[in-house]
Amino acid sequence: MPISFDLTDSTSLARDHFRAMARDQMRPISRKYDDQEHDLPTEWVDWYWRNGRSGTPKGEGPSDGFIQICVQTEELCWGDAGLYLRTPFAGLGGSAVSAAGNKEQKARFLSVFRGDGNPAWGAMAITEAQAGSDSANLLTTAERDGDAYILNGTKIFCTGGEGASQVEGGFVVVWATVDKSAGRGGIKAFVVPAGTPGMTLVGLENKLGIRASDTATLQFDDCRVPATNLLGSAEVKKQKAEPSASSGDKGFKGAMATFDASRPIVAAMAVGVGRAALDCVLEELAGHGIVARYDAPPTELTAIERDVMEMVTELQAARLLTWRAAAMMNAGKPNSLEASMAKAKAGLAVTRITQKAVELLGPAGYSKKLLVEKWMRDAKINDIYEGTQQINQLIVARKILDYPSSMLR
Amino acid sequence: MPISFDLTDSTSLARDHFRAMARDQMRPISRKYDDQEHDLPTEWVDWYWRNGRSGTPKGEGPSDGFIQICVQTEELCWGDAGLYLRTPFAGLGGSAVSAAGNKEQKARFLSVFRGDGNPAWGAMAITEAQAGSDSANLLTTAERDGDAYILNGTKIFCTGGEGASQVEGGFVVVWATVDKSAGRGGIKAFVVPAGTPGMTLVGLENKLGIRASDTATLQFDDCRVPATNLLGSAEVKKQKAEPSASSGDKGFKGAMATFDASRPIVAAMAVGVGRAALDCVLEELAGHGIVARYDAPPTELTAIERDVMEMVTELQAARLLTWRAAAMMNAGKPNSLEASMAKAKAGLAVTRITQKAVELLGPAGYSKKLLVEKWMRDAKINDIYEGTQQINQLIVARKILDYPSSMLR
Amino acid sequence: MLGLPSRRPIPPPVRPTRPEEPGCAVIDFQPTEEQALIQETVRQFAENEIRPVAREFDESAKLPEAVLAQAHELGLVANALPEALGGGGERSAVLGALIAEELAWGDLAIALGILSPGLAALPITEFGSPAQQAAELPRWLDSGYAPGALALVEPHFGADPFRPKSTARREGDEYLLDGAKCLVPWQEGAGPLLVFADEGGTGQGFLVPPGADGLTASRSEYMGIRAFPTADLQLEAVRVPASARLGAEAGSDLTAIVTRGRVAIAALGLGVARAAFEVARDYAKEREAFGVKIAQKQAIAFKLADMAIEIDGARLLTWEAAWRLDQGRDALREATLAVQQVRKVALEVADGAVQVFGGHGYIREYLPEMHLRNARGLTSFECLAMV
Amino acid sequence: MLGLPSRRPIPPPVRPTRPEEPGCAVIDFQPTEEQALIQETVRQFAENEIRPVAREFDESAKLPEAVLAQAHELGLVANALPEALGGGGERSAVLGALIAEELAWGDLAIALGILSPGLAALPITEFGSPAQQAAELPRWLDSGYAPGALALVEPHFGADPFRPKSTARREGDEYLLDGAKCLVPWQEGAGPLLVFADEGGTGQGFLVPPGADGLTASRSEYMGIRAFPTADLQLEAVRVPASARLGAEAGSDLTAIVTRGRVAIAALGLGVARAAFEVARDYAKEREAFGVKIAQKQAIAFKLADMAIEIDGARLLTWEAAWRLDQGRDALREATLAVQQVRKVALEVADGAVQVFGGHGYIREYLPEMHLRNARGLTSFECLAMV
Repeated sequence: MPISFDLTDSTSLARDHFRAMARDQMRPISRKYDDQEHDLPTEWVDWYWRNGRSGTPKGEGPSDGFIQICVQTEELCWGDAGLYLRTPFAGLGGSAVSAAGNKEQKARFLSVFRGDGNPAWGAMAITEAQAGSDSANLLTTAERDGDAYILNGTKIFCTGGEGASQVEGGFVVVWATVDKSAGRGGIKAFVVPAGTPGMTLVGLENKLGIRASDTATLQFDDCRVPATNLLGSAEVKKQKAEPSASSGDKGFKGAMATFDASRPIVAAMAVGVGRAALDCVLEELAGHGIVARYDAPPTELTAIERDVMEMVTELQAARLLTWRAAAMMNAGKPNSLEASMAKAKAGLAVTRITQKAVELLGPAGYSKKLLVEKWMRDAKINDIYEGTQQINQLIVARKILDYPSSMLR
Repeated sequence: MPISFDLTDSTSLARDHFRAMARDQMRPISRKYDDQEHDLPTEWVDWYWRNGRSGTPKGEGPSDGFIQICVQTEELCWGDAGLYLRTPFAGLGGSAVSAAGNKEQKARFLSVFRGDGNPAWGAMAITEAQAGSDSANLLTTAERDGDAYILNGTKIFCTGGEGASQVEGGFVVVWATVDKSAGRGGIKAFVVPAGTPGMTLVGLENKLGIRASDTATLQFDDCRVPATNLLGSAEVKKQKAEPSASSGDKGFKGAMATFDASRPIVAAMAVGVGRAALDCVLEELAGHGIVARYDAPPTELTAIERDVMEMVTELQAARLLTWRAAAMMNAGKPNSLEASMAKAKAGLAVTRITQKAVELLGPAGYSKKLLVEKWMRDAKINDIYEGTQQINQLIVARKILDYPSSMLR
Repeated sequence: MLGLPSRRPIPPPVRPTRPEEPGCAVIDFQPTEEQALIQETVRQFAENEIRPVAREFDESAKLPEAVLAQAHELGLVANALPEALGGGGERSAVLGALIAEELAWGDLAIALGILSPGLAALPITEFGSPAQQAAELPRWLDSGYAPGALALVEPHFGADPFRPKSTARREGDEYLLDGAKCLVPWQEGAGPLLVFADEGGTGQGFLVPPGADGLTASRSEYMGIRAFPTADLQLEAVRVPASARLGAEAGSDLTAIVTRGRVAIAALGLGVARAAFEVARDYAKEREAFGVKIAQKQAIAFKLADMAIEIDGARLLTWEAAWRLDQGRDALREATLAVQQVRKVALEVADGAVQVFGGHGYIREYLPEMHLRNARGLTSFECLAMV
Repeated sequence: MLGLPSRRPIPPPVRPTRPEEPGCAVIDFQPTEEQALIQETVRQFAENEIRPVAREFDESAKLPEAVLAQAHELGLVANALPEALGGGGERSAVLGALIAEELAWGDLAIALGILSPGLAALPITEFGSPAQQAAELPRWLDSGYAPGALALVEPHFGADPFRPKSTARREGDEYLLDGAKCLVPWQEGAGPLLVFADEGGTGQGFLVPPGADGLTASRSEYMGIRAFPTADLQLEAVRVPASARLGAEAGSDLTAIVTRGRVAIAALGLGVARAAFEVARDYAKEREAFGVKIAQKQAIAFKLADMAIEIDGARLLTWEAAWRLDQGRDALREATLAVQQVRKVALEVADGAVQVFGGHGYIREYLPEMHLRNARGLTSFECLAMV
């Protein structure tokens, strides 16, 4: 295909569809569920489950594939990133099942999200208190016991963990080691359905932003799941293999492949939040007759015009890097490098954009009368989760240097 | 003493004195010796030797000590940093003799710089090809032979190395190991007088900037110096001690103490170059009626005004950090942390300031009609020598974390 | 009570003897012994009294009255008020900057609460007529804490502190005030608000009773600095006597007030930045990843180094501006550059602290997220004349 | 000769079939196979022919004629000229951007030399009257390299490409041109200069013979891009016939020319940035310090990662602007943002490369110092219409 920057017909229609959804269904309750942390945003959950899951318009011509997903995600997070993360869908847990699960597992765990029952959630539980991004160093264990595994350990920062662990139909994909001595090779993923005995919701975090989203601490005490809930191969490879999307092993590498797929989406989320803030600034400036002049005489360009130009540039660079990572997935190419580039850029860019937006809007920007201050708080998560800024820089560095992780930590 | 930002009477007079010297003696030949790389700038060398060494006016009241040295250095480098480095004085080699030498050595090596003979230069030779800033890992050896040491090795990036090695009266302070197995403890400094057999000027670097300055590669082949030319103690301490200005050992630590004293001066050099560029920009802008308004309405502030404000701020922050490090030397306090802070900040700040100055002045700034392009080239050395930006960050980090170098490399 | 026997125990700062002559003093960057003593006292107060309650009062969005009362006993504001009325008679912007940094190192919002009496008291001390000083200042010299309020910031886009849109119109023996203000400190028991408005092209201050007719106030909520309550004001034909004009006939100098305000914000911002830096540094030395402390990773260590360098650089700029004020020199330029730099640095440091904490930086169990919210507010809180 | 049999062997780029309708194409960031083939050809040319002589010609401050001649054989410019006159008839800003990046990856100054025929030829192709095209374009379709020159940049402070201070005044059948220009490509054998001047409020182009009366040129030296010779021009009552106005009666669109120029500079800047990045990356993998490769140090590795991310982001912005041009859409905004970003990124990357090299970055034995000098020039070289 040639270089092209036009959305397909379908994606354009989807964009408009989700933009309207974001504007009409999410924005009106944004402030409410930022204030009412830990309350279930029932208006959004129920509306989405009834009306949001289907009906995405289809246009003529070819499909944009993952780009459409990025575009939809951007629109919904332009609406509200916290509510987006609280949306009843399979989430990162679902991505893991899709990426590493077999056909039976996909049917068993994912069909509820297409069904007519009550809203359900999926989630992924990786992080542990002692190991932030050091995901090869997990303490949670999975011990084989007949046709089951018994999980023990505590997971923190589990996005969507309340819904996924507590509400029927949901599930949590838990990463645990079956053999600590095998390092990464011993790490496997297990699907733990909501309500499984031994899985306890220990607490929910009080957060800077995305307060509508439930970030849970989950504890597993002799939590028993059937061996058929193991995603991928049970075999333990002892060699210290590098994670790779192209590998057949669906254990630790499967998790990494999940990140390759999820990072562009997380980057798209970031872009959505950043665009919300930028749109607000542009609207306010336009109301005062200030529009960035791209042909301004150099000595007359104002500081605000330059700020705006930089914000527009950074956001678009982040968006295009995101779309590139998605386009590579469409083409079936490995995209770990590009996904981490997009994630690193988007997280940082929107952190800056939203912080700048608050400044440019003065006291109003800092106040709760507008949503810009919320977007600044929401945006910051993008610099942190799914690999911090630094972890993504590390991944990019390893790729461009062609270094294994042993050479660059 | 209370917090105060006024120069003493003496330092104010000295500042004016050196500013006039810079303007009248250096600026007129700046372009010439930038173009005529490797030529000795005889106008400046002869004038300085005859007229520049004495006659600094003394004012009433207390002395600013090292601050006055910083102020003088800033003024001369405002004139021309390359010529400044080519000035006939004892330089870093002299600092090493002052810091680590005994009374006899000081008299023997430094008196020429106060004498009526021909111009002379001092220099310091540390860096080797395989070890940029890794100064504990030197390959140059000094072998004891009776009442002499025999030096073997090659030193690069020796600032002032041509004059110091070739012109009678000068000397090079060479860092070499007397015992490789002792690591830093085995590293000692030796004064090698100009013309000593076995010391060869292998070449001079063609550089981005400071082209009037001679950056030499010096080779030592069985170069024999009397044992009385060893600076500090001959004793080899095997333990891996941390470098410290307060220590009594005058070997490797002596070198480090030299850096504590020289880094504020190098930072002052940087500030001088940065101010040259900034002054030029301010003058040009003023000619077009553009003066930064510190009470401008926020929506009317121009991009150029903000650029200028940032340049002024960065330069002044660098200058004040430099003066602080100097003030601590005046007070006899350890200042490794503050000296490295000043060096790191000044190197980076003036790199940015001069690069921005070229941009703000448009094609004229980029052309050789003005000196701004030269200052941009000159300024960059400050981010590199006497410890790169990164090395100084490393030193600062170790100090604030209270980590030995073994814990943070 | 911190070992200090009574309020106003603070010895007067050393004034330079020849303030207008350059060359009289050696450059130095050390507080005097007396200043250092006060600085240490305030630091301990911040550590022992402010920090333990900072998170709680951020969540509840109100000021800790007990802490304000304790702080009042220290006499931090009263020391700068006229001796004739019972104050310390010693106003020093350098000392004010030292105090503001330490208090904000404790907590920015509570620091603002503690220093807010200065918002009205210091301009009245500097510009107030004898009658105004006699009438208004004693409230801040009483045995208990009394808040102060300054209405300077305006809510419209592109608001300019030097050119208020609020207006003051003379009508006989009265002034009529119209306009809107925001971020006006708003506590129970405040004396008259010091409202700045445009009077024929220059900004002048007016002392307006909180209950004046035509004045309406509504509490407003912000992302950060939550413990410090502020209000939006509407002024509709608010009438005050001509004698309520700050400085009466002589008026006041808005530029001087804004300049001092910028130095104050800069000093407060240094406290926020230093607190965020320290918490990040300490966490980095404790937290392990990949088998080493994260502080041993260059990416973290260099970030911490940059924070330390930038904080120190910004502090020297701030001190320079404060020192110029104490010297009686114009300091608008230096104050403006200092506050701009501090705002930038404080935001970067707080943001960097969140990054150092990783996931923990995002949750309210730890401090960096609060530092980030507070640091961003330094830009909105323009011009609080507290030094 | 690079395995390409003759000039203009380049297959036409694939044009989108429905250029004005959004939704017709799937987003993609891959050049077509044909474009990739050309890109690879040019990259090899840059590596094998340009790079070996780049340093030498930077020092001697002249263009390598042999390389220009070889490049001419590739038909890089001729391909975009009208088919009717023997050109390729296929102008694509995307392809132009791909070519410009590869050439500048070889060397910026030599890339400018190679592409300079386009400076006059492309505006004449786009806006020239049939007579102008017939008279002027064949020189660039000849068997040998012929330079081209555009006089757009002005030397005064704050010069504005959209609003030239140079003036064109109609006098009967002639125009009188007055003013000053700088950075005007100045090589032996150039055809008429394309000089932009203000004519009653809009900028218009005029074809001026290099030897015209009243026209004086002086060679000027710059910090970087030294191999590409340029002149300062003075125009004093230079007379040209009315027919010398670009586009004759219809005139030309300066905004379109500036827009294309910004895309060209952006693409060239990407080449500089990528070259500097690669040289830094390779050095970091070779150089040891403290017992490991310096690339294994996070401070270096993360810097390299940031470089790679920023270069890729800036490239996508540049391609988007170029793609809009090929679609016939307005692209001033995108081109301006792209060139601003590339300038910033290229300077940062080149400066970073010097840092990675440490002391070696400062000496002319290595490339980073040249990349730094060249990168800084991207700001001064405004508006070279080469795509």
